[in-house]
Amino acid sequence: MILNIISILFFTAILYFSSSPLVFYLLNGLSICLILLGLFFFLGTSIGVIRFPDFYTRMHAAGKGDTLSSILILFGIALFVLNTGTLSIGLVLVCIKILLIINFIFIGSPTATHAIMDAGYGTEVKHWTNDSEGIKKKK
Amino acid sequence: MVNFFIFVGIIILILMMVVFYRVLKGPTVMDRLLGVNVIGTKATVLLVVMGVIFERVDMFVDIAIGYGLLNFIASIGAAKYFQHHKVLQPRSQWEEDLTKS
Amino acid sequence: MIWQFDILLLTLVVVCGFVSLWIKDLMGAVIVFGAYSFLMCLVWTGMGAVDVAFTEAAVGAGVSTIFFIATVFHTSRTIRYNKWDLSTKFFSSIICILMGFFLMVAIGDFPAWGDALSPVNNNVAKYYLENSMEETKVPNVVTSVLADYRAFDTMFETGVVFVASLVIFTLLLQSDGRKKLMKSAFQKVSFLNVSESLIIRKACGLMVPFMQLFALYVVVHGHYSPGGGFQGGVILGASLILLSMAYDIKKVFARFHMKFMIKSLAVGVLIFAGIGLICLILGGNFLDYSALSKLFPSMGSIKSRYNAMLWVEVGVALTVMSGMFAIYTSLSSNGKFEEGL
Amino acid sequence: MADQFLVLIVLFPLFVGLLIPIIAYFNKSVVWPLAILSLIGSFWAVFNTATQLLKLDPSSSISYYLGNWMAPFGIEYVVDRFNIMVLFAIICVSLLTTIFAKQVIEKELGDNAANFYSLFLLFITGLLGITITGDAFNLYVLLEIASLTSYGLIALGRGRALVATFNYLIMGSMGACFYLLGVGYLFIKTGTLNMDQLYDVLPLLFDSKAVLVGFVFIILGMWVKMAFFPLHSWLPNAYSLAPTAAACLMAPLMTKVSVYVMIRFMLNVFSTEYVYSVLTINNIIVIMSSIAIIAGSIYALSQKNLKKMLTFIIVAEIGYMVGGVWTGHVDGIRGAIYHITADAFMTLCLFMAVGCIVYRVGNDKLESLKGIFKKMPITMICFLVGGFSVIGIPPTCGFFSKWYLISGAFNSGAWYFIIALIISSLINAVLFFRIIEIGFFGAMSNEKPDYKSLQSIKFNEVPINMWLPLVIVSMILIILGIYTNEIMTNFILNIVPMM
Repeated sequence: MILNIISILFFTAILYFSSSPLVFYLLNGLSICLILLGLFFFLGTSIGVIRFPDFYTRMHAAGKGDTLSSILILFGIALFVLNTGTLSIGLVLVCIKILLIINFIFIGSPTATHAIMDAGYGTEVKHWTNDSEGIKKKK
Repeated sequence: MVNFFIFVGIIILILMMVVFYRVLKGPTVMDRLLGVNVIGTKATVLLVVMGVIFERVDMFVDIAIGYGLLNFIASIGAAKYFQHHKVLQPRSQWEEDLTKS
Repeated sequence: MIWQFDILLLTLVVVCGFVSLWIKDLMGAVIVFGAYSFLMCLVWTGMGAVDVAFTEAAVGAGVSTIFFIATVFHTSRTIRYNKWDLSTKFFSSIICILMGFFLMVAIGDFPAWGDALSPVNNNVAKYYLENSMEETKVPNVVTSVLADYRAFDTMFETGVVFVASLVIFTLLLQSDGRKKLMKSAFQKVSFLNVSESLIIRKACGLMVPFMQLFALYVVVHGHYSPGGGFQGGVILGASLILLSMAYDIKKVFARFHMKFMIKSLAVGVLIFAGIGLICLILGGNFLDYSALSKLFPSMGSIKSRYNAMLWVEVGVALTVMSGMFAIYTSLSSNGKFEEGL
Repeated sequence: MADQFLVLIVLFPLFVGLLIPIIAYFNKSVVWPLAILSLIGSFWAVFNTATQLLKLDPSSSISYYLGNWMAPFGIEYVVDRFNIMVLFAIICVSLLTTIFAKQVIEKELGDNAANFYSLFLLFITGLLGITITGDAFNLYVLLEIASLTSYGLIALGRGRALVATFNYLIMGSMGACFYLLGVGYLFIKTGTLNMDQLYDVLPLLFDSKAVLVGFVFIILGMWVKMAFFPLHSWLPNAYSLAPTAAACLMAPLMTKVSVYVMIRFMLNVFSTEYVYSVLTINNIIVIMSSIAIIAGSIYALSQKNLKKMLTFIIVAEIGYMVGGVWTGHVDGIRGAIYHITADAFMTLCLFMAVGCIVYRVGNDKLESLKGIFKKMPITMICFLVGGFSVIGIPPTCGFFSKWYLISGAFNSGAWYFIIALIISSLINAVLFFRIIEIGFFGAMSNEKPDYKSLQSIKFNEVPINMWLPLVIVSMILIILGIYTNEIMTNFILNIVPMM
């Protein structure tokens, strides 16, 4: 959390002290890269969620990829928002709010995943083994 | 730049639809819960994206914070339900047919 | 309105609705219904109805799914069939289709979406948009309409929350639950004796303070941004619900006891109605906030409107918070108030 | 203070209803007197409003602007000669019921009594608000308050009351939802929610489909709420299983207020021109209400349970009012409006009497009424007055409303409605004379009376605060009948436009 805020303050400082267009393009490029990376991870998540054979492996895809992709996209958007127009306190505040969302997702999503996993284990969801489904399909 | 964000939103929505397939089919309830959890998180992101598109991020970000805070309560509640009632499938002929097909 | 979003979202929403009706396992239906409300929130956002979207987010994501789960928790998870089931379904679907047809018939008669010349935009709403800032100094017109122009409606909507919570509490309160409830007011709760896993406890411990802080921000900042008493109250209630899920209902009772909850439920509406009554006593009409400037001469009539709206929002938040928590505890502990979900 | 009476009508029960959950933690015994006091305060406000109104021109009305925002922008309260009458009926019925209900509530509800009083007063608030408001959306909000509290009140009853409440909940929510949809459609076409402004704007939009759909939905929603015949299925169980006090309050008022709203929308929002000339559905609805009357009466005849019998009589009475309004003749509309008040008191009288019987005898089966006349003479005489009024025997008010209804139907040529009214009166006569027979002679007609058990019965009347309201109600029934002409000329004559 602190790391997030420090990083956004760092970018703010860069924007504040340098007014060259290069910084503008660099930051925009960075944010687009982050968003595209996030989308890529989300693609992985969704493929994982539908293609993995059992609940636990799907959980693996959903829990990690989902959180990471959300964080990346949101961070990219935060940078983009910081970069629009003239720098002002309101803009930085919006950025900090987006960072707060990142933190909440960072805490909340894995907790939810953990709870669901726990419940799935408790209710004895069958896990996939090498010979359970694959062989049936071959026959 | 707005077009880029519309593009991002559409991609997120299409991938959400893909995840929604798991909610639809999901052999067990847990799979559905998993899918809904992913959809919820992505809805938060989509809210912020919409804010950028409408150029009113300062308005939409509040809703997104609320979402991010409340999103996981439902998952925890459902998980606690299953920790108390350790039954995955309710006994119902119809439901069994559904999962077989 | 972004048409690509709309098509995708509306498809998802319709599919969600169908699926949640189609699934026979009620828990599955509840979970899909949760996704439905996520998507509805996005639809509202796409239409630019930010306050509605916020309400949907707070209620749909926060509490309504939990209420459903708590209800299923103490009742049955399956649907019982009888032989009339098919015919009832047949008739109800015919009625639904007829009704949908009726609703659709009139759609051709509607003004276009976002039409500046439509009657809605030219009659009352226009007045609000033009004069709200002058008359109340509140930039968010939704807040000024809800809390001032049509405050009487809002007062009774708060009353609806009060009535709903009171009815659920009264109906579910069992006689042994009543004794335990009276007793538990004087009981010491051991905070170490909890069953839930450490991860969830710690995560909730991290989240709850932020939630409450954010809820207070939403209540107070309703004049400037989407949100207000209702949404803030729901988030506050959700934070209490989260706490009682992560630990135990008893732990939350040690801080906010049920008796206190029922009182604050009434007090919230009474704050709202009481402000109106003070206005009436001071010589204005009921809920005419500008009369309050007689009590505080330093505030002009506009400033007193502005401030009274804030207090009204606080009252709404109090009622909604205690209402949500009262409903949750009643439902999840089945009226015994011992242990919840 | 003098110009605040309109809002005070609603505020008294609202504040006390909200305060009761708090007060009950300190002292439970003050709850009942407080409730009575609040209703007396409300009655005082209604009385003052009425005196103000009667000084004015007959067709004028008094408006009150909540929050001091002028009419289309804020919410407006309007009192004219139509709803002052309904307000009087509501406040009298609720005051008498509250006086009546003390022992019954304590006996039936025990610990829940305090919360019951709170819901009770909020229910009255909702009904008063529905009647007095001049804003279509405000009406919906108050309808929600009234419906939610009524679900709670019914669900506190015994036995299968919860199941009955669930049915009522589903149907009632559908009704409210229909109403809301209708108002939404009107709002889209007109951009206003104020009834007066709607009345001004709507004539330009008479050929609009959206307005038609809005009208249909509003009327349909109200039909669900008032239990008009094919949609009545929730009513009998809900009202017969509810706690006595709740049934006494709800059975006279809830359905009548819905009828009031329907007539209000027909006369004062959509004009009579739209309802009777542009739409040509009069005959169908009069036929439907004739069927409702006959079906309700026949159902009532087949019941062996006193309360259930009365609930089916309510279903038939709803048919009277709906049919009367839709005949499209001035007399029919006047009769229906008069019948709202008359029927509220009739139903109250019958339900109170049954409440007394249940309080003493313990159940409400027809067989258990053997020898009841000697046991509880006051109760039974009042019950008979109510019964005579339902049948339509002259000195009571039931006769006069029926007279107007029949005259309206005759003038508009709806002979089937007249036949239905007469059949229903006959069936009601059979019903009540059967009760007299059982009560006097202590046996069903084919059994021999058991004189020994009759002699062992002692005089066992209910406490004074139960029979006194009952006597007052039966007096009111006769007084309303005697002063019909005055009520017609002073109140009803001017609110129905000539056609």
